[in-house]
Amino acid sequence: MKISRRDLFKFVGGSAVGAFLTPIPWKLIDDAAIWSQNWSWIPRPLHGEIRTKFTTCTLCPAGCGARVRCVGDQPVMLTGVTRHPVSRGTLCPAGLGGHHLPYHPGRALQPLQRVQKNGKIEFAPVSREAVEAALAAAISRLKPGTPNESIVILDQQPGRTISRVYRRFLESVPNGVYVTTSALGGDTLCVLQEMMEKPYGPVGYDLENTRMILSFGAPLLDGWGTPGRMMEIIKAQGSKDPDYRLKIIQVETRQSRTASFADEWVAINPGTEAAFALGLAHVLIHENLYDQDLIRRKAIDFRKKDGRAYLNLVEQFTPEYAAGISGIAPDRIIATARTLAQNAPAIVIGGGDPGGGPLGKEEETAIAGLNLLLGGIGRPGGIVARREVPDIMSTSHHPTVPEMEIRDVPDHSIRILILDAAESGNALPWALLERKLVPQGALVVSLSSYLTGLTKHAGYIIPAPTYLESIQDVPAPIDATTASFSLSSALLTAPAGVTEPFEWVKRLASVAGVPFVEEAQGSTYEAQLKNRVETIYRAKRGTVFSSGDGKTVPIAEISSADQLWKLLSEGGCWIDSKAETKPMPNFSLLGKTKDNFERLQVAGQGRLSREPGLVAAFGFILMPFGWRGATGNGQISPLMTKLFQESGLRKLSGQTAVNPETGRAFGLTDGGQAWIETEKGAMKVEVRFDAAVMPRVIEAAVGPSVEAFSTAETQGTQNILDLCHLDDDCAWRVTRARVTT
Amino acid sequence: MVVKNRGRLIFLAGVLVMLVVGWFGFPRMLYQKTNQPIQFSHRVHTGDKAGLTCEDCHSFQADGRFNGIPSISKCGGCHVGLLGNSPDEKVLVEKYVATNTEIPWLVYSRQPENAYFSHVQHVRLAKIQCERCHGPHGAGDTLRPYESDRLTSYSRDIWGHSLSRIHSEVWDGKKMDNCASCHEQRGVSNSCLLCHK
Amino acid sequence: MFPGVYGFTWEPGNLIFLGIFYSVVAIILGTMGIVLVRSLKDFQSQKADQIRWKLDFEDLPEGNRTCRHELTGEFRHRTCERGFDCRECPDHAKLVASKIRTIHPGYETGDEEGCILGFDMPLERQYHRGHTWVMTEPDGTTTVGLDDFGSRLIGEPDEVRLPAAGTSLHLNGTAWHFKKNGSDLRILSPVDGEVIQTGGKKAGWYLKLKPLGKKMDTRHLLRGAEIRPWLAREMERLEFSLAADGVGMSLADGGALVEDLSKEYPSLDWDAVWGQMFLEP
Amino acid sequence: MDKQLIIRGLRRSPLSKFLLWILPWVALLGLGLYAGYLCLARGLNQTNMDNRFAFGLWIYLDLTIIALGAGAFFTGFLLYILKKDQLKAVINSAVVLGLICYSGAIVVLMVDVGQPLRAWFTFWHPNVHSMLTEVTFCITCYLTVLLVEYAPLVLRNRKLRQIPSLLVFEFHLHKVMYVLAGVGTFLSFFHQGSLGGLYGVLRGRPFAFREGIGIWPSTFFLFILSAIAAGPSFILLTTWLVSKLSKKELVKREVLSLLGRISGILLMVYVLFKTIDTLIWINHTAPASGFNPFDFYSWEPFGTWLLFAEIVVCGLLPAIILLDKKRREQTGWLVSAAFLVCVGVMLNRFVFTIQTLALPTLPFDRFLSYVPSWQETATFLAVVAYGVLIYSLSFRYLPLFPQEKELRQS
Amino acid sequence: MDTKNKKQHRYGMVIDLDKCTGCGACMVACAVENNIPPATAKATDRTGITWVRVYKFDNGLPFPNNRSAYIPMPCQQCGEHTPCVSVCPQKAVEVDAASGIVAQIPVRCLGCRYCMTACPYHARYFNWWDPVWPAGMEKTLNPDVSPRMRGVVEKCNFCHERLQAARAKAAAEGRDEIDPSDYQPACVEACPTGAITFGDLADPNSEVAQLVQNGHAFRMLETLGTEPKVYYRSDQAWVRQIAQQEVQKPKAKEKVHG
Repeated sequence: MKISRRDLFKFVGGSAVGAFLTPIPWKLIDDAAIWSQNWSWIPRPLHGEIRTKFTTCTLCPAGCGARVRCVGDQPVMLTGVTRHPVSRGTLCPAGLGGHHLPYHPGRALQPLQRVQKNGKIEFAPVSREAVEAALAAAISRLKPGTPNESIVILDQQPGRTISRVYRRFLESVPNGVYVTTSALGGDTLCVLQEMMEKPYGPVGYDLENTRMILSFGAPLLDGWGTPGRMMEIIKAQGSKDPDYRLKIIQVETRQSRTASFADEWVAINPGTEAAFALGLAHVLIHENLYDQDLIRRKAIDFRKKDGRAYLNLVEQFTPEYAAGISGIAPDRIIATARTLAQNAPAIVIGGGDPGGGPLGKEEETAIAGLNLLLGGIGRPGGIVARREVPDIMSTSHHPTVPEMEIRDVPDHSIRILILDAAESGNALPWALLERKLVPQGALVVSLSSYLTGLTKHAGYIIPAPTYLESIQDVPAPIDATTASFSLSSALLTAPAGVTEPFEWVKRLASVAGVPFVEEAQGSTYEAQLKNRVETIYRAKRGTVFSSGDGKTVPIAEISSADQLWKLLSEGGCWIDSKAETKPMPNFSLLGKTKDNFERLQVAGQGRLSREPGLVAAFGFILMPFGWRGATGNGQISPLMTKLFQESGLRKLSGQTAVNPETGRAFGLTDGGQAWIETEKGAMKVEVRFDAAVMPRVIEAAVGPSVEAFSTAETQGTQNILDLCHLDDDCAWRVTRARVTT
Repeated sequence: MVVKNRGRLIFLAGVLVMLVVGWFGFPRMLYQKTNQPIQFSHRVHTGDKAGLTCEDCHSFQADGRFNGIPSISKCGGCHVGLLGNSPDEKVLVEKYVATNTEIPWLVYSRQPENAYFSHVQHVRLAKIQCERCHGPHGAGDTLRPYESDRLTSYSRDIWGHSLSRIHSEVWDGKKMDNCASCHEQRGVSNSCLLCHK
Repeated sequence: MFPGVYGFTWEPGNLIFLGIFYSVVAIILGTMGIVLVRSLKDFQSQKADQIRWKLDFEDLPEGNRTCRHELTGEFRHRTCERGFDCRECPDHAKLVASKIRTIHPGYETGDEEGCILGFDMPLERQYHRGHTWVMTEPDGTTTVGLDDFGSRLIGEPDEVRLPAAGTSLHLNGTAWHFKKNGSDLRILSPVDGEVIQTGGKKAGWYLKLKPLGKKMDTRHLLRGAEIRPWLAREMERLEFSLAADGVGMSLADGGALVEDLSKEYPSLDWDAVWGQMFLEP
Repeated sequence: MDKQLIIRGLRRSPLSKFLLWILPWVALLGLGLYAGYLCLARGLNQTNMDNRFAFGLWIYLDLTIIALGAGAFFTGFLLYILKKDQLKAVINSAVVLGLICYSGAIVVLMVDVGQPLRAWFTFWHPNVHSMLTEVTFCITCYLTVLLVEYAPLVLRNRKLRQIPSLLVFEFHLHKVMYVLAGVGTFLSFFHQGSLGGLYGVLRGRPFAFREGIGIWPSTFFLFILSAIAAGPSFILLTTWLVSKLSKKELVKREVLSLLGRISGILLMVYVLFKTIDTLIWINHTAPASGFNPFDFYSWEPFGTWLLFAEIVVCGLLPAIILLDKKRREQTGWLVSAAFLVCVGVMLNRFVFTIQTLALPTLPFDRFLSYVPSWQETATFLAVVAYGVLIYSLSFRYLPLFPQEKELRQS
Repeated sequence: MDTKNKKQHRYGMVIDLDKCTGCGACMVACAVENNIPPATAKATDRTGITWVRVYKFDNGLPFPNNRSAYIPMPCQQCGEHTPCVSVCPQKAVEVDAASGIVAQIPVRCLGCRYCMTACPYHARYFNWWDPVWPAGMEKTLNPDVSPRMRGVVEKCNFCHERLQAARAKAAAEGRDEIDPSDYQPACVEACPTGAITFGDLADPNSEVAQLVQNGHAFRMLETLGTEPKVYYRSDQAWVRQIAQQEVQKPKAKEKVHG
């Protein structure tokens, strides 16, 4: 039988008809749809036993408690710990995404060396031994007793056990200097302590009992201090009698989150905080609104003695005079001063913006002076003393190398710089560190988890474990009124190739042959921490909060140091008992430094006063701003794209804001591109019009770039901080700029 | 030879061939069979010998989460050493219990990621017997090979054994329609969110 | 979608919407079903040729559908409605019965025997509008061939496909195919019949048919006095058809077609001209 | 071979010239297919649409070509149901245009939806309250009808006609065309309406929201009206264009006039109702939703000029021209008016798609703009190219204009 | 479990704008809870996915009198004429009868985005990309929520999986009704200032119902008649005013860049 083409057609036709009577087409249509619902490349969550663990966040020095929801051992969600004595149940957005950090694409997972390849900077793998050898050699070349040839460890979270280890190490090497960054929010407190004739010990802000805060640019509601603390105060506002509610006045050029939330926003000319503070002091003194008793008894430079006393300085800053500089109406200055006096106890806080940089020492002196005038030291609702965390090896027992702020380090003096991985969360321009390095041949080593930020400038990188991968201790936050201590536990195993800084310092010491052989050698970091916990236990002070049940018990009820260790390593928190009120020593309202009268006088004219003509020539004042946590050199969760890239809630690097009228006058367009040009260089930015921006000011974000979330780039190739003018005192708040399209 | 109605016969042959391919060949092509890592007799465990109930092994957590197939520690609770002489038990003890390794069971009734099923609500509140959905699984002596759809990677139990979805047994088929019709019969809401996550 | 399928509810909105939808689908499917059944039926009863002619005939310009009784002057103006099939035409039957036939004057002008307007058109043959002749043989068979007009139009064909013996031909269906210059031409069958013999090139392409029924019905074919006016009309039609193609050619009275017209004017759209002239638009 | 496919007696350009003509369109189609592939394989991130501009060029294209494609159903309706036999001259062309418009729209929709593999869920779990369900049902059914209507045309191709079974099929198909025309009219009527309803029901978009007439918003009926007014004009315009491009007379002049007249009458009715609707919207609907209607026009360039252009320049004006017998007899006026009508309907669809989405609803929203990506544009152009190709092929090989042969011979 | 005889809840929230500092914790907590992927490098504020988006708005006055506030916008869970529900062609959106939550089922969704054009609150988000987490980060996904694929719309559902968990917990304890304290969406839990209060509006004793009654509460675009179940409140008159002023007129003749 011959099969013709026609037969074939018939057969195929029959099959086609038949197919509809089989499940083939129907099942395939359904399966195709189901396939699209279960694409293999869509990740599936892990499934397993749900466990709750607790730990302490170490992403900034705030030390918030974190409840960790785990699938098996894998953390999948972080939330605040209700009733946690430090963080009050709160986690900031950066902390909420902390469990993503181990998987950040920008991680460094092996020792790296900065090399130049075809004119481009790259990081090539290197052995850990090679790094140690290079450092040991450099250490051996340091000549003892030459202060302009130092080895520095930069620690942005001082007070930890590892901080102590660093200081021990630096003590053992020639010219060792232990350096911290200026702690935003803590600056006023530091300056205040310097103004005391005798050491007063650590202090904190008694925010819970204060009735008013006058803040000079401190981001009170945007990640300042321990974020949860301020938030708790806001939370409680509603239930309070309106007369006793906390009143916040924000003195800031920018309408920051705090400024828009505050009861009053005092929009001040850039860099003129000192004038405003001295103007307030003038009103307080002239209207006799200050604590006359205290000042009479304790102030050593209040009387007009040699014409360089505080009163002489303040005399000059009449409301009208201060108004001329700060741009705030005389009436407003007077009213603010009166409000301050009426709402006692009040606190005046300095600090500044985490991206905009710290206020200068002079501004902080003027601000601290206000606190003293108001008599707000050592009394509830003011600035109160706290005790140190018990430590057998505290500085009083074992003198070690001094702690120094980076701005106090002489220029061109650092030969070897070791960057610790821990972050303050605030901006730190590389230019500032660079200025401190010897001009040639400085060696920079970074103990960092990520190949980003300052680390990108390091010659060597030793990868450190990141959050949740190692056990760490968390000391009291800078603003706290009582000391506290908690632990962050290693919920995850750190990847191979990562080295705990403690271990690394030990190895380095042994390679370099430095006599760093005390109890640390041969010990583990965990043992060191246990040792510290034991010290706390033995001091028998304070209470312990247990995260598991949310209960707080006196330390006396804890059966042993081991049990305290167990509670702390399960996210517990030790809280010191309140310190007794200490008698205040005499103080100088101008501070200790000899030439402070002149310096304050100059500072009172405003930071841009020195070359007034230039302002007009440049046209704009560039003010960087940032958000603590995202302006630092560490990493934030890739999910932060929600706040930056995907909503515009926070500005990305390269985004700026100008006043619409100024913008139009300079030919800029909303949403358009423009060049910012300063003495340091130029950068292309995106301009947004915002009626809240002061005319002639361009606000530029110090934030992550779009790439920062998916690659090793944190802040793009260019950072607005590179354009900022660094003052002699290492402030970078205001810079003259030209803005062109 | 000239056959009368030759064209018609050829057409019918096409239909017939397709019917055979579609109903018998197609399922074989579509589903991939995998044997379970070891054989397990539910009957031995639930019968007189061990006398366990379903919930003894397939238990709930305090917050109502269903534990599903018990972890190896549960097996290890009894099978510290060999209790019988089955070769599969030997594998269990040596390969899994001894090394504390979870057995990679293939779950017949595994629902896709987007489906939420609360055992506790069905078992505790609605008092539905396990057999209503799982059939006489708990009475079996062996574990049949696991069949998964090559396209969707779904277990065959979801569509049900019969490709026509005309099922002789009430538990055969665990597609959304099956859930929905039971909900409808019992007057329970068929809201999307009830079962989708 | 369907009652019983998850999500279906007996709400009025649902019922109205789906009711309308199913009705539409039913109408579309039903219509298609009817079309399929009818097509299948017609196809099996081999009505394809008939339908083709019906469609082709409708596609012919009105001038090409002139009734034979207009040719003879019995009507001033009349268009054939029946595809040139006069067998069942009541008017034709009536006219034939009445025998009132006006003879076209041209018939009397004394053409040479069988030579009308220069064409060799023997009067004993009967002619189909598709330019075939039919001659009933004494043995009861019928011979069919291309008439002189048609032959001259085509000239020498490139290929001829004659039907095999035993094939049934139907009136106005395809009798045979010509191929020339890439054009495929169907020659319409002038009568119903079964092919019993075919003649090749030398014999001048003819078919010998035997009637399908008892007797060959040739009532519809042109004959006698109708031939001349028909030819005259065909000449007109040809001229018209050629002229439409932009050829300023004239067939003045007295002129005659050359043996192979297409050879003379190769640039013309012969395909269209042949289509027109062989009633296959 | 090519010659064998061309209808006997029709003049068509040489194959080489024809190939040269379709080449750029084929290239464009190829580019568009590549763009469509990118969208399907990589997702709709290939487009410039976003969460705010969730509908973009494609939906606009869809609404527009479906409106213009209304010529197909409406001509069918006039011819088969109302027995306007003169329109037989353009019905084939209208069917091809309708098919192009509808199939093009469906293809683009399949690229436009994020999960085309699940599109059939609409049939399995239809939400009968959604205008999009109505659109989906109508568009699929009507495309089927159009394919059935197009089939006889294809079967009339010279070569296909030689196959007896197809010939018989075509014959019978043609006989039931009036049924299909009726069903098509019904479907397309609802389809045009539901496209209008698509925006009219958007309570959350007070710019587009229209109070209902029965269960439908007024846009439901206005879209139908504008589409049937524009449809004949589009047929007129395309016929004129094809005639110009091919340098052939395709239909008798009075057919064009008839199309113009029908378009004019309907347009006049449409303009009347559109004006009433706009007035009601200005005075009632918009204020009731808490909006000042003229605020919607305060964002440049979407000013009130759009409303004026849509209703007066592209509505009233061409309607007057088309209704004036003298002007209608002049091809220049006739074609220009038809052109304006088509622009008007395009403008109307543009306003409903783009302006609706660009306008802010929340007080802190910004007015947004949107520029389609090359992938979107290429897909868009591919539909145009696809249309040109299908039309060119149909024109070359199928009997689109029955009068062409006659007009050539006369 | 017989839902027919069960209490009908109407879950809703009241967001105190006087307490919102615009920190963004809600957005991050929401993304973590609901397995929302980080943005690809090309994503913008118009293509990104944030089920609750915090907008900044101001009083429109020039410097230095300009004041601004923040307003979180989750799905407003419209209770009447729910715009997205009626437009969805294949019932991928519905209002859950038991909870009043507007449910979006991505696996049913075909990605036509009609619901997005219908939603006046822009609370619906389309997956323009396939979700991609940096290598390893997919381990941190929440097992109670299924990740979506590209080409579908998603939105806030008041963390419905938490309601499921609360129901399971209730069932385990033999209860028919959940303990209200077991069900709080992630954003509510994460809000550091407690600006968001969540609960059952149908229960007159609930905190949310009280807050709604207490004056100074309002809803966005109330005149549209969609009856949202997300309320806002503020003691500041300008905040209340601006949130109810439906259309912001264009300022001067600004050139707008999209």
